Amino acid sequence: MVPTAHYVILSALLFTTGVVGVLVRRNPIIMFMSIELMLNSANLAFVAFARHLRSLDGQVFVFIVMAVAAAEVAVGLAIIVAIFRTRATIDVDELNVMKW
Amino acid sequence: MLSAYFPILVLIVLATGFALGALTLSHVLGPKRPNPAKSEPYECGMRPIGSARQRIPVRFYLIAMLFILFDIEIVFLYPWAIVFDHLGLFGLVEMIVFIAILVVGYVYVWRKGALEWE
Amino acid sequence: MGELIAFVVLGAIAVAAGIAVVVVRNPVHSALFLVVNFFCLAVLFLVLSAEFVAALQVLVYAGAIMVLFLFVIMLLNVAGVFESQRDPLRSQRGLAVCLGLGLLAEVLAIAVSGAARLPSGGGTLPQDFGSPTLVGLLLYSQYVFPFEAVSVLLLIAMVGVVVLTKRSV
Amino acid sequence: MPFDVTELVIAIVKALVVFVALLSIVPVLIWMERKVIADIQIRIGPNRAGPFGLLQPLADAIKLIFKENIITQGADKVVYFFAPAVSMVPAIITFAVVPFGDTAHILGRKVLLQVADVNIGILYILALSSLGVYGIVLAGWSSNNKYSLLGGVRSSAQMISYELPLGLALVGPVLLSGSLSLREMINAQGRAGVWFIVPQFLAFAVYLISGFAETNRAPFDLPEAEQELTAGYHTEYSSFRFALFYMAEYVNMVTVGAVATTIFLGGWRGPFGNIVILQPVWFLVKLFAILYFFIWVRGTLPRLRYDKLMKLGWKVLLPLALLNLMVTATVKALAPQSAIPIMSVLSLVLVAIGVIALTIISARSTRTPASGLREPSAEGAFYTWES
Repeated sequence: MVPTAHYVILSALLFTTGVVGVLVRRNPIIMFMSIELMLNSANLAFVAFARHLRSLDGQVFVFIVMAVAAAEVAVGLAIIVAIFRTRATIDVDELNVMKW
Repeated sequence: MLSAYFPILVLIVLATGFALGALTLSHVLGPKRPNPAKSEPYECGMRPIGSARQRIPVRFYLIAMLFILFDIEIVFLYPWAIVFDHLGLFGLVEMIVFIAILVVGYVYVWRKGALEWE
Repeated sequence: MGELIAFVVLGAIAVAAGIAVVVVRNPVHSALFLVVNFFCLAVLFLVLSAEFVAALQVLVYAGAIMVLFLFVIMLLNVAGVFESQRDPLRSQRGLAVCLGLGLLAEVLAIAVSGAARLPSGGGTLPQDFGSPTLVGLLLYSQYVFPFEAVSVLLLIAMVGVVVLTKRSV
Repeated sequence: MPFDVTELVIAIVKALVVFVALLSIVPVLIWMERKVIADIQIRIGPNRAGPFGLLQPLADAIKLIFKENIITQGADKVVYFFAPAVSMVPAIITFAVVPFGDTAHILGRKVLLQVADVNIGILYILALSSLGVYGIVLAGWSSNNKYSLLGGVRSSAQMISYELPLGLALVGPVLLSGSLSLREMINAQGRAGVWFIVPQFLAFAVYLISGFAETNRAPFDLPEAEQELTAGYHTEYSSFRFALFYMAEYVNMVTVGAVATTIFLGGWRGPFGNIVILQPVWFLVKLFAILYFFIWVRGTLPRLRYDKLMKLGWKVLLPLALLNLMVTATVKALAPQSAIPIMSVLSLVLVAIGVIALTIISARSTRTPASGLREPSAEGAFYTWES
């Protein structure tokens, strides 16, 4: 059996990739995907700990996280579309005013 | 538990092997005589006008987004359905509350015309 | 042994795909690499005896969320709309990578030092651990409140999206 | 993980058998479709290659594999190459959880006549069939062709829309059997003494209609509408790459039929069901009956207009599936012991409601001026929000 710590390290690697993605890219869609990457790495840790502790609560959390992620993606992408409709750009550096 | 999934792995290998094998085979066997007219994107014989990667109407996006939200609802129904016997009337009530809240959203979406396709 | 092989192979692919998501220029390719990453995680969930969660991972993330991403990328498919060619803060990239590495070091330190102190649930894993029945029983008895809250969240999301994409703002 | 060598061999053999069987059903189905459609249209159909034209699909395959692979100018080559495979692989592996018989005793071992009995059965099917979208949307996008892109996007919007009623319809039978495993569902139908088509007829109807849309079959074959989109997402595909899309469509059709057989028609159950050899036969008989129905519908019904298609999915099938589910749940909660007999009666009422709803909706849509035929308004234009 692979120790839980290994899974946590993998999760940390994926999480870091997501963080760097958010910091480096200026395309909000790719930033969004990086956030999904981070959420998923958290899910991996949840599932790994669920097995370690022999308790299913972690898996239920993952279920809820997925529902939240779905709602977040839908609204987030809707905001991107709305911004594009008014500004004709979605480069985050160009979006420096709070009104549109 | 994991051993139950092993035959699926075998099937995945077979299916992937078949698909890629067939693609490669036809790539090897078929003639390769491209010319500009042949590799032009088909537009009823006309020279293609503009880029093909057009933007698609916002309707499609709205449909995909509503799909996600209702898909989550359905995903929640499956574990509920198989433990329904243990939950009894309580299970029915909690799901009625859940569905009722979502039906409010469904009616809103309908009334706002997001489901109309014009 | 089998688990170790699966972990190493899938973990490597998952990390590589994750890096590709961040590095690749074409957003469609980025999205496809993210799908690869999700698949690896789904199989890892299976390995971790969370078969129900694994099915959800494919159904929700790969089957629904990523399709929406692809749609939006195609919806906004215009050259130059995504990222302008010039980068006003090129030095920022190095800084970002350094920050990321710092974060990684921090998390790794915690993981390694905490691994010894981690309490174990003890006992062997039940045969049907992670089956939909057990997860469902827990979700619909102990976690009723989050479950109902999800419905409110989905309702808000529906209203939000319709308002945001409606023609007359 | 200790692994038994015999188990390993059995697993490989089972996977091989199903794989070969699926790939050999496809040409039979193609031949059958062409013959039945020809019959309906009072033609002869294929009759040159082999007796009764039986070898026609084989001849087609051989012809296609020797044709040139045309790569469109400006196509995304890698995605363009892999898209047919992406569409084919999920189609095949979805079938893995469908049982085609009970248990056989081979070499003193109990062998399940099913590739894999997993206890997330139905979720596995839903998860994999939701991946079918990728092959189509990627093919459409990578071809660098306007028709392909529109066809691909249309198709994927249609598929995800109908995934909802399809998923909802299957919750009813799950509720009655209390399990996601397809094997367990067949056993539940055996215990109840009645196929689930009786207590869940509305669910069956919704499932089948959604199945037509999921597999892009007539009358929902808009994505490949020849007249408007010149075959849609695979306009630019030639040679065996096209053949893979074509085969994937038929494999998907077989899977939809097999799932309907298993969940609603008792799967491999039939007279003399104890004889193991007969079980796959019963399964195939029911499967081909449903496939015949698919072909018959294609020969009979005209294609729906896209706005009507979306309306049917979102405004008729989705509420009907939900209604069926809630009625089933209520009956099951109030009378857990006699849920199936009560539902068998109630399903008639539900079907009546379904027919009425369908009539009202179609009457309303014929009264209003056909929106799809109007001059494209700002709302319908491609760049709705650009100006």
